[in-house]
Amino acid sequence: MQPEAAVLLVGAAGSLVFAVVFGPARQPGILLLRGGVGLVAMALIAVAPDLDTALLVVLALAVLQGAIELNRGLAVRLRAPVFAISLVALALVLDRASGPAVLHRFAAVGIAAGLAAIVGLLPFMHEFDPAEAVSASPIGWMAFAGPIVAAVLVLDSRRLFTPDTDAVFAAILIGLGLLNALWGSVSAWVTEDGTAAWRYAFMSDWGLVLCGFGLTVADGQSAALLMLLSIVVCRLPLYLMSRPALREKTTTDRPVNLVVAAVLSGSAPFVGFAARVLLFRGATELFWPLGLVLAVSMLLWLPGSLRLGRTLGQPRGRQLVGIAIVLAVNTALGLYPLPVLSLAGT
Amino acid sequence: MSQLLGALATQTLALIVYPGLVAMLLFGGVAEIAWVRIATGGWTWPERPRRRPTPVVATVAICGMLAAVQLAAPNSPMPPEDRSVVIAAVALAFTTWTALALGGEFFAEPGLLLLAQASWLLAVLGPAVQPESLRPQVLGNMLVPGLLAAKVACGALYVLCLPALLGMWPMASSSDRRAGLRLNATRILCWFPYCGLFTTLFVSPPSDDASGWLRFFGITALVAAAMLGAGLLLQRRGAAFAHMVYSRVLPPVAAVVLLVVIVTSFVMR
Amino acid sequence: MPSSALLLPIALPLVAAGVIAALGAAGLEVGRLVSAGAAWAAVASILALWLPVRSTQELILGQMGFGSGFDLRLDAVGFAFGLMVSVPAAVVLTLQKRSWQEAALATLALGASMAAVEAGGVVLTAIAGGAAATAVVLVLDTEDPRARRPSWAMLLAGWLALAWAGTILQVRGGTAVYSAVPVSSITWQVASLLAVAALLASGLLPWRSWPSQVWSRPSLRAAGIALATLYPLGFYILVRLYDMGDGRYPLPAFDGVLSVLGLAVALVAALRAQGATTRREFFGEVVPVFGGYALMSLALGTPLGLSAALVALATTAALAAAVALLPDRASIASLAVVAAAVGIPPSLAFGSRVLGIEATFEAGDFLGLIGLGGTLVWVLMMVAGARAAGLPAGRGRPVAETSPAVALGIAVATLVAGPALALFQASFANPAAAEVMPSAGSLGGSLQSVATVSTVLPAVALFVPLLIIGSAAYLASGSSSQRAEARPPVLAPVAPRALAGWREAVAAARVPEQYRTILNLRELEAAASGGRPVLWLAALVALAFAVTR
Amino acid sequence: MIEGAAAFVAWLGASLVVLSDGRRGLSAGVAVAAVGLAGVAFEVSGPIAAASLLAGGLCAAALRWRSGPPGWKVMPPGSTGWLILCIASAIFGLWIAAAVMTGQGGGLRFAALVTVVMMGARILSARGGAAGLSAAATVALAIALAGALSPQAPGFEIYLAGAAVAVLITFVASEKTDAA
Repeated sequence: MQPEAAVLLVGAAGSLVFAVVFGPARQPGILLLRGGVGLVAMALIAVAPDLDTALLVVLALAVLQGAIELNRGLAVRLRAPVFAISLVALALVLDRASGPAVLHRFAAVGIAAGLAAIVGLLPFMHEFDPAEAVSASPIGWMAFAGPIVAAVLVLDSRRLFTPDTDAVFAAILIGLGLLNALWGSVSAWVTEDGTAAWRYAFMSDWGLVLCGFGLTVADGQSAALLMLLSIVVCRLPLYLMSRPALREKTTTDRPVNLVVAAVLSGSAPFVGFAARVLLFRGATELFWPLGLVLAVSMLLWLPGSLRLGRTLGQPRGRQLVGIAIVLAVNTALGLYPLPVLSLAGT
Repeated sequence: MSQLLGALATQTLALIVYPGLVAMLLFGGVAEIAWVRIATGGWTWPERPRRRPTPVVATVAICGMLAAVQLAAPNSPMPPEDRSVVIAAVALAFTTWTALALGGEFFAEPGLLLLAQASWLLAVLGPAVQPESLRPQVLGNMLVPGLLAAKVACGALYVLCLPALLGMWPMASSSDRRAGLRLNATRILCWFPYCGLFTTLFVSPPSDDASGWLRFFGITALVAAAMLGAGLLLQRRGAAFAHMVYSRVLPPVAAVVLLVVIVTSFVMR
Repeated sequence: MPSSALLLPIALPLVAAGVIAALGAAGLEVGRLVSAGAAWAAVASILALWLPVRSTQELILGQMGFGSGFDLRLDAVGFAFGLMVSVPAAVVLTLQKRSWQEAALATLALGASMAAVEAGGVVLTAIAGGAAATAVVLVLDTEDPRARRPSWAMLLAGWLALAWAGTILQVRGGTAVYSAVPVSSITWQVASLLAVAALLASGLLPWRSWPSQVWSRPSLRAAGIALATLYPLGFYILVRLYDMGDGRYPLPAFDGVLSVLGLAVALVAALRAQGATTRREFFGEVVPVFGGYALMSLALGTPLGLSAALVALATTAALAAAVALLPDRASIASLAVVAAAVGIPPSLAFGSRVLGIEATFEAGDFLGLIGLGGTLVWVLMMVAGARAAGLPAGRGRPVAETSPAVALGIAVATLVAGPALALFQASFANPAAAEVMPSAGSLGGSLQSVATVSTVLPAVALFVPLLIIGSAAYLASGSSSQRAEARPPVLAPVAPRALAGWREAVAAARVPEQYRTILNLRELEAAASGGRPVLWLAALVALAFAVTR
Repeated sequence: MIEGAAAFVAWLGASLVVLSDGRRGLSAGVAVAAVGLAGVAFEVSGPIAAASLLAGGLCAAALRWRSGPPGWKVMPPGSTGWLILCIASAIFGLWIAAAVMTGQGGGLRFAALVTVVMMGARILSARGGAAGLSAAATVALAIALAGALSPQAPGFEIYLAGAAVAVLITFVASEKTDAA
């Protein structure tokens, strides 16, 4: 098992427990069951001996998730994940066969596009229904299973690539990353629906993840891992907390909403800031103007985050405790990420 | 410790007696009496200022003293290296606005007054830009041909601004109008520092002997006389003329002086 | 003291914040007591750490995970800025009543700010400073969510820029630790980034930014904390830039540009001050004017300029606390604060400004023109102060958060502290200047006088008699007759009007009818998020095409 | 020779999945594709691998036979484009696998390529759950077969996994496909 995936798996398990204990789910048992199945699948992905096996598990997971709710029709729900898996499978065929270099470059395109399609990023966004349960919606891919799939896919496929292919792969990831970071952060700000705004916010975080993976230096990988962790242990729990208020379309402007906005925007001392510092390091090592683009795009997080913070409503009691835990975890990860990064071996 | 006490005694002497408060009162008193006579056109003895100083007068006195001790007056107990043209300029600048702060008094043309003061500051500090020195006597002693144009231009600007700063234009404040023939205590305190600063900055420093005294106070008195003349001219020609001078003539002159200062600094670099 | 004691000025406020929050959540309102205690303890600890040894102390606690170690360092610069941050914060935390939430956040901001000052490297400063900024935004919002507060984006941009600069130093120079950064890695690009970070962090901008805006809030509890904990940090970065550049900025033009910017900041603030409609508005411009002056002197690149800037900043810190405690009513306290703010002789502000202006003239190369500008700004501030003395006080604020006696005390202290200028400079500012500028050893003077290149300012000998004479004169004089009333501005605000017109024109701009369909954001969003296979395939083809190039 | 023929059968099965909308047509497509893919697997990885794929494919086909839109519905109206896709995929895949790519195992490459590409296209156009699930199941079998291209020759586990996933996919969601 890759250590990165192991760390993310632990984070996802923690998030699931958090959602069951502190979340507003009306049927925590069902959530636990679905999440548990997802966790098992994710563990299988993490321990899979090769990418093909991992892909098969992802395929099974996609079908299982697609079968949870049929508001949008099974075919529609399967469309993106199966398309993504087909892309990755095709890329693996192209990469393994001997032939001209362009085939390997196409393989890089396939893996990168497949990754974006599995997670549901631009330009392969999944169809989204705000009313769907989290476990059945594309958020499940973005925030729960996606991080592990991405870690396994990127790190495993990198081992197969030649240096030329790896450079192409990195460039595509950075391009897609910037696209998603900009589009996601701006859309999280301007879109009308609150739930959709959360989805775009996830997308913008993923933009930084892709940029981190695209930076072919250790700092980039560490940044990507921290961003993935922040998605799993920060944004996802907070999204779950905001679901009731989102349904009721209530917004509040209390200090706790602002604190949450600070966490979501990647302000210091939370984990997002540490990840950004690492991204800057990686960008500086490779090509410093990229740091400028990243810096500008990072500022776009703020308006959307302020908006998302307000969608949290007025948490009280158990929910407030839950938010305090999220904040504490994020602060600890933001100030002292070394243990996690060491565990992940980055 | 004894050095410190000695310095304290010297500075106190400078502040209170010469070239500080006493010198200011003597010089300013004569100049102010002359001004009141000229302005009113008669020879009746003007009223004395109130006995008890107001906070405005107290503040002007402090600032005036601080400015006066910076002058290159002959036999000044203030050590030459301890003087600074910046302190003199800023201290005098305070005197202009004290009445607004503490007297609740409105000025008729505060914008123009501010413009005049800004131009005056240019005239005072402009000559210091190139030499990079702030000792007044050093600036006065600068007779390098290259700096002459800047010095003459700044001197002219100084003289142009001074009537406004001494309140000798016909746009007097409300209290001035009320005061009638009463001597203006704040102006009494300002005559010497303003006129003496001109002598300090634009004339080479005097020696510490009788000729030096004569030269310094002679030139300072000449400046004061020029101000009296200028003030009289402004009073005779009226507020419109004064307004025209300070709103239409002063800004371009100040701009030219600034240009001269910049060009001089560039050429002498 | 063991080096681990360096943690105290940071840890004490942070622990106190935790205690306040825990007890507050349990229903015990002890915020004021604990936060004040922690703040004063931080002051005491920083004094106890520095004064006995007066030399640099370091604490290295290992890596944190983003290429930076948890290195703390207390040197003369850290000591000076530590006091600038902690003392005013302690004053307002002691005297102003606030809820436990506000007290916890304010104490947190203090701890973070102290961490930024004690941080041994750029990245750690960025993280701590960013945390302080977050805490300040939160405390302002907790106090009043509808009132004006600093633009969070601007603050975040500043600290992100600093983080980026730190990482550039780590990558290019191998380290971002202040004392170890190779001079060659401080290129003009990196220095520009650091300068931008500093300017944004302290809101040093030639328009109305947060250091002025926060004073227009109905309540001024959080404003005082914001100014105390955040405002000095930008200057701190600029001082550290000298440290990393071996006592100078990478380009001479850099000095000029920053100095001019400082002058512009002060000028614009002074223009606003002279047009203020209430005394509170005037007080709101005091800190920006002081900050502009400090930047102007600091950026000159001379030891005297740096030293004068540090004295000006210390005065700013004191006055910020005084303004925060001042009630909105006509009183001798408000008059004293006005006098201290405009820098009447022989106050500390007077001395520091004179030195700052003198430093510009002595720096050479036309910088004297900046000093000339600085003098003009000072005059403008005199006019503003003179007007403000008779303006209506303001909208009024809760009595519980004011302390006129202490405000008066602080203002009078800065007024009578002029004679101690040389002492203050020699013991507080010069060591800090010497820490970052090797040439600062040439700073002459003694405990009684300040020597510049061309003159000597005999602070004790000149200002003590002046102070005594002045006191006697004021005691002998009657009271001033001031009636609060609206006063027209001396200079009409031309620029804001033009700016407003420009803003209106921009706001009125519309996309031409024929282009609206292709620039419709909602339709774009719908097209991208619709999950349309055609788009997916098109994207795939585009990517495949791109990699064949 | 067997590998080539099996690859052709796999393409045929994939084409059936692409061109059918009814459960019988889809079931037949999955079965034929499984037979073809198993044939290729037999050549490159041996009988256990082939048996695994065959068993999984047939199970999935059997499950599909029981659920989904009734009838065969092979090439319903509007299928011209899909027919062209099938033929073009074959030609293009053949060119890539045989001419562009080099080395042994052309049949394997062809089978894996065309199956994955055609199933990917199918999933994009599927309006019913049955078609989507059939495509997914076939993709699972193709992924397992593609593992044989790996330089580290995989064991039979990957084939077993592929087969299991194909069955699981069809089984888990079988009752949902009618509604879809």
